[in-house]
Amino acid sequence: MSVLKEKELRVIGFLCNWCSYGGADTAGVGRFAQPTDLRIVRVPCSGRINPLFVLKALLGGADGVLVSGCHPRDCHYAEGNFYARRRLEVLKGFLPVLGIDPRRFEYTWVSASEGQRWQHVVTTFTANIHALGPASFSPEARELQILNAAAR
Amino acid sequence: MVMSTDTAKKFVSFEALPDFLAQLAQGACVYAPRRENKAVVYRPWSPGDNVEFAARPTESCKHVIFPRSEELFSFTRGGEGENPDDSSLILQEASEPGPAVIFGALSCDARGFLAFDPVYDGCGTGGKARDVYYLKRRAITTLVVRTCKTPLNTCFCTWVGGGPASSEGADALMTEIGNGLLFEAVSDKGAALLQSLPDASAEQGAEATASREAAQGRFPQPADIKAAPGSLRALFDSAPFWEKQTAQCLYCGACTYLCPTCYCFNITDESNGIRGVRLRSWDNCMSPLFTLETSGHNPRPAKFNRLKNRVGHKFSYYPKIHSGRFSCCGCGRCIKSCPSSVDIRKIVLDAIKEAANV
Amino acid sequence: MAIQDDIKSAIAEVLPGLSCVIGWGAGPEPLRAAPLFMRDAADVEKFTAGFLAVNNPALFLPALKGAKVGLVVKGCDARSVGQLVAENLVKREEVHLIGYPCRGIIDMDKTAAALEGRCEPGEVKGLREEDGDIVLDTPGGEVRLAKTDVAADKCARCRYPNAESADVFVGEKIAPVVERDDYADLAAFENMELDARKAFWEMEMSRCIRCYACRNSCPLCVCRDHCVAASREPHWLTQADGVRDKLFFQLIHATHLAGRCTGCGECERACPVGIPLLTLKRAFSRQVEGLFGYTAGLDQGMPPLLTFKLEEPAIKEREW
Amino acid sequence: MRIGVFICHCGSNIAGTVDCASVASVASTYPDVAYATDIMYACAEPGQDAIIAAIKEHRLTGVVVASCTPRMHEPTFRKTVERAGLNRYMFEMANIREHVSWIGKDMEANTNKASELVRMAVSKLRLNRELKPKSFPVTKRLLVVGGGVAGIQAALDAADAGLEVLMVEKQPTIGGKMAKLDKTFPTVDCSSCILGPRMVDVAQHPNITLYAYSEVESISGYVGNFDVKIRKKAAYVDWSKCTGCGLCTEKCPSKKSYDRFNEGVGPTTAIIIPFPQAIPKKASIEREYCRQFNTGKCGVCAKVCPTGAINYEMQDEFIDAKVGGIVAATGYDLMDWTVYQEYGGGRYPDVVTSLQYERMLSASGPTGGHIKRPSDGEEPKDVVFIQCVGSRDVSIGRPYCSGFCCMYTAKQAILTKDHIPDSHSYVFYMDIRSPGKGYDEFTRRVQEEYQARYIRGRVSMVYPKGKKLIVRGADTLMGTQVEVEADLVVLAVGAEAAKGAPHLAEKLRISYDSYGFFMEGHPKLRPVETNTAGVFLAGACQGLKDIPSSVAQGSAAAAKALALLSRDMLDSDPQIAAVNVNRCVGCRKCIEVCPFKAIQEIDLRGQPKAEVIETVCQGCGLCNATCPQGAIQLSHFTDNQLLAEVEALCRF
Repeated sequence: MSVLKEKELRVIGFLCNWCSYGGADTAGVGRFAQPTDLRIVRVPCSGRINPLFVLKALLGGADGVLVSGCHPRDCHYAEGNFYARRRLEVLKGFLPVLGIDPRRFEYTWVSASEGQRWQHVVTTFTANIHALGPASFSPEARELQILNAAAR
Repeated sequence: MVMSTDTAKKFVSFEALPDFLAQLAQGACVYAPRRENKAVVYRPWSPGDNVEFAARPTESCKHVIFPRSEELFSFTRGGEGENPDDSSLILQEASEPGPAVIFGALSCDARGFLAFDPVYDGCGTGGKARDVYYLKRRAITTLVVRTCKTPLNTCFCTWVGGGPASSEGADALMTEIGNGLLFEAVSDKGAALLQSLPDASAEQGAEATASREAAQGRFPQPADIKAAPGSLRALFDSAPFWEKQTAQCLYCGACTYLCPTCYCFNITDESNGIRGVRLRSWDNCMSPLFTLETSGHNPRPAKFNRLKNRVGHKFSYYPKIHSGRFSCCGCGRCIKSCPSSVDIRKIVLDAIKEAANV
Repeated sequence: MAIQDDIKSAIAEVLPGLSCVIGWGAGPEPLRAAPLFMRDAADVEKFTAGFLAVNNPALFLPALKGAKVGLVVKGCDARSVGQLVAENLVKREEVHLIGYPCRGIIDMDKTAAALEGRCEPGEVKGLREEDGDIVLDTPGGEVRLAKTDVAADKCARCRYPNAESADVFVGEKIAPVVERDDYADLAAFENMELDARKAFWEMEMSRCIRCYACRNSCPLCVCRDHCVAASREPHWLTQADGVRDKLFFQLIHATHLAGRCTGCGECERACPVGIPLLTLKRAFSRQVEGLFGYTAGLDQGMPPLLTFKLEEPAIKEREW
Repeated sequence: MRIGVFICHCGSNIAGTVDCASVASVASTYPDVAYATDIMYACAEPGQDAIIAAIKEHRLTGVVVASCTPRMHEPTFRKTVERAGLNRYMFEMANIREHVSWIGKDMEANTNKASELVRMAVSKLRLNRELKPKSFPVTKRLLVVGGGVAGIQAALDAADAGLEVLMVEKQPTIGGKMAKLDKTFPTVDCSSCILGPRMVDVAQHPNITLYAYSEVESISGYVGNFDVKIRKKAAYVDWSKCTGCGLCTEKCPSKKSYDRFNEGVGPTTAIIIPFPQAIPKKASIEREYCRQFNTGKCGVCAKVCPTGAINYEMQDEFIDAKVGGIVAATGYDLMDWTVYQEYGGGRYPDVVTSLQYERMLSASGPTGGHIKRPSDGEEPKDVVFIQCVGSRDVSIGRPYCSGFCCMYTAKQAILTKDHIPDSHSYVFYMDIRSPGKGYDEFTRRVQEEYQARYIRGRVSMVYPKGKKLIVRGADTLMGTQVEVEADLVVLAVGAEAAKGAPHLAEKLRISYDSYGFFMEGHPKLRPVETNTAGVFLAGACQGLKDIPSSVAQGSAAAAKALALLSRDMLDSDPQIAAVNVNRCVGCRKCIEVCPFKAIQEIDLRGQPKAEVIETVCQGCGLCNATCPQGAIQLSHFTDNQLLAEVEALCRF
């Protein structure tokens, strides 16, 4: 992904269509200025988000991943975000064993009316990721790079 | 591997070994067994690395010549941008492999390539369908094997024509003596590799010979498995026999992927839009996907069908078309590393016994 | 071994009503037993239990659905059965469990380490158990090892040595080794810097040969022949020989096991190249136990990630 | 595949901060992109025509439009590509307005980001498949939740058009807040005279079934076929026998009950008929005040009831109904004004709410239409009205304007003068908001004709002094402190979403804002629809509004519902889950988690497999995220499609 060098980091958002994507729209309509790093993947429901998408993104070099859905009890599909809450919370606690800073992944709830909250979430999360800097997950460990270089 | 030079014996002390390896590493990638946590694997050697001689490698060294996943070529699709109607495909060959040395492999590992060679050299096609990828790597890889001092419980190289000091399929054989290693080239490639080394003394040569003979004595007497090809064919339809033999099998691929003679592969294209690569990667006949057809039909649906094929292939179907040579080098890795303790020796012997009773 | 004979009697008693009883018998070498499928009295005679009873017989259950099967189980094996039953993957009435007090099982890698400098485990010619020790007949003479030194890691944190859910329990129940799992191994692992952990996994996974012994030895893997590892619809993984794909497969397996893994450790034991795969699964288990108080294999009902509560008191959502 | 990419300028909305031509040029290098261009207004007719022309000219098989949010124009462009002969799902949108151009001014970053979003859209589109809807029959029945004026209007309009209507009202009578009003502004006509006949119409309409004293227990199903469970609360009176004669209410010995309908202005009995024009005119027992229930001894009502309708054993009843559409018209409630300690926090009896005051003004109210001080029953001469009690007050989390208080306060000041000609009214206000037809004239009349004294300023304190209440406040126009000695203080208490509104929203699976008001589909273009197909909004539940607006929205909701339910068949959304039976292992995990019970187990040649019930699946994708082997995939949001988007964003 070509982010602007020195300016942006790779931040991927998974947003449910009904609440958070709408919240991001509301923020746009309200012209609430936000950092430009975030790229949003629209999904029907936070329950659609397999934690493996998050891991795929993090292993794929994303510097931060943000998931946002409807507030608990407000799910358009009644229950999707309840499952998401459990799965994503479990995922967050799993990341450290891989050597991934858990702060690189957050999940939250933003409704379609909460444009300002969305602005705040994006701004805060992006700032946190910038504070952490680029993720260092390399496709191959340093030692392996040496090994592979030798094998060429 | 025809011998054209005298079997000059060379010697390297353990002290001088790193220098020798460093010298080899200048012209080639040197793979040597290395201990990594709980496993011993072949890794590119670099100065400072220890070569593991005590424990036998967990894996075979076949991946050096037959990579686990090998890029055959890459492709770029035309038809974008300026000229959207261009439907051409631009192919680019994978980068050429460089020369390699496998140092300190087991002699059974080298014999494993003997099962590969005819298959990849176009046997049965009159030499037409030659596998250039395999043959290229085989040609530029020099294989130095070592004499095994003692057998493991799972070793049965002697059953299939091998032994602890066999140099079949290798370019050079080394034997540990005293404070170093005695080398004997068995091919031109081997001789070229060793030429810079000092000659060994006659005493050292004798010591190595004695050591090899002693090792030979420690290895088990071969079981008689001459009847295996016929027995296995006879049992082809004996489902109950195979079901019983297979009950404990969990049909993973540990046996086939650790096996020095298993040569099956799968081909997949991995493409990301415009660019893609064609990969050849190891395949495993124990997996139900191995024979799964597009229709959903699977001629080997149950694990017993598949284990029967694996054993049958090694001890019956392959020897039938390859002058009686078993597609097994007796390294015993499939037994040693089987999570479920499946023992291919027992299956072959049981099959011979069962067929005799039928 | 009196208990071994008692188990044999227990097997013989129930065998007529079952399609088979799965336990352990002699393996290909002295330090390794093999899963044993007992169908008649002669088979029962081959039964062995004890320090080598390593394989988890629950693995074979889902494939044997439809017929009543007996299993001789360690405490950890019984948990796998319990979880299969909780998820309706196996019918409890189709299983007859014969439990016995398990005092631990051998770990081949630890044994190899203990024998280093003497021989490889594959050179051991014989074994006998004496008190808390095993005595090995090696080419260089007898070697005596304390069982606790070469027992599997899971045995040192065993909370359930007795298969509590067994239909028949042979022998006297013994006390758990520990009262609770403090995940000290994970804590120790996490003493490493984040980057060092990444490098660790990259290095470990680089040895992976994609044989999927880890998956196929997992009693709770439900997908079996339909694993995403080799599918293109969905196409989660490529066939390239890269560390990322190999690690990602482990993340897939661990994610699928989250809240379901009973920690039997068969994945790690089965790995021919010794990748510490249980660590990943235990990281999930620690989370799930902490958040939902669910102990896989003991608790009834669906695993926590297949259900939810309206209020999740243990989940402290972050303020923004 | 041959993809066309159209980068919309949206005038300067996008082009102002995104270099659209450059995005189009980058997009032309993406895989399968056969044509890329920028375009002034993609959604306008020339824009849509240009897309259609390009599809034909370049033989495109898929289209990406980068413009505004898909929540706005995805349906528009889907129709466009359909007109050009493509399947409507061979289309993707990149949101480069709300998510790019409107949230930052950095042209370089915006252009780059827009290109990235287009890359994602192209990556996904490459894996899109043609999807075709299936049609299913519609239940031609409408549920109206709430029997206030908005619900009544919606129900009558729909019923008049021939639709069967179920109305559920949680109070024992319909009529809502309007039934409590004495008069309405700005005409000062009698509220019950205009509402009463409509209530009767509801009761008598052959197409309307009324469930009063009932609540919606649960809702499942989907547009066209909702399954509703209605809880009919136990009234302890068999309404099929009750004639509404009122004998029981006369004889009931428990005369200290809180009078809900009359806002507690006077006490009432434990068995009640809320008011004389109640619909249905049936008695019900308020259990918490009933002696029979509290002491086990009484039974007076049962003894006097001429038809033997009293039944103390009565239980809640459940009614299952199938409806095709739902109108939510649940109205509003007054906020709890007692948080305001400066107004006495509820301690002074002569500080009343505007709705209590309405009941005092009403001839059918507890005071018979005579304004009396609650403390001593005397007629007040100086009446102070305080506006914005709980409206426009950020400090208590209610920054919004309730919208109708200015007008009813003016009305109440006029009525005060009418009732007590020698009275003086004082109105403390912040601003006068009177933008309706005839509204501003009305607020002038109250000041000029009725001599109500309007004081622009907030009241800082109300405290008793003898029999009087001292109202101390600021007159911000004069810049002085004012003190008024009042006999009665009327608070224009702000309104809030009806209690339980979020709870109903959860059942309806619609969104609500942070105050509990239901979210409309679009604030401008879809004001009565919600984002849940088949659920419509009417009245104050969507946002506070006065009677004319509520009635208008009730009619609008009915019109929308009629448009929906006039069709015999509806197209199902094909963006639903589908099972690949070859990969399914029948582990039932999808069945376990599906919130809609839309997956069932089937037997396929002896193997258990999952099967999606297509008309029940709502397309949330929870099953897809749960299935370990990915055998169940959500069409249009498959794993591969999402992975393609993720991979488009990844470094490696």
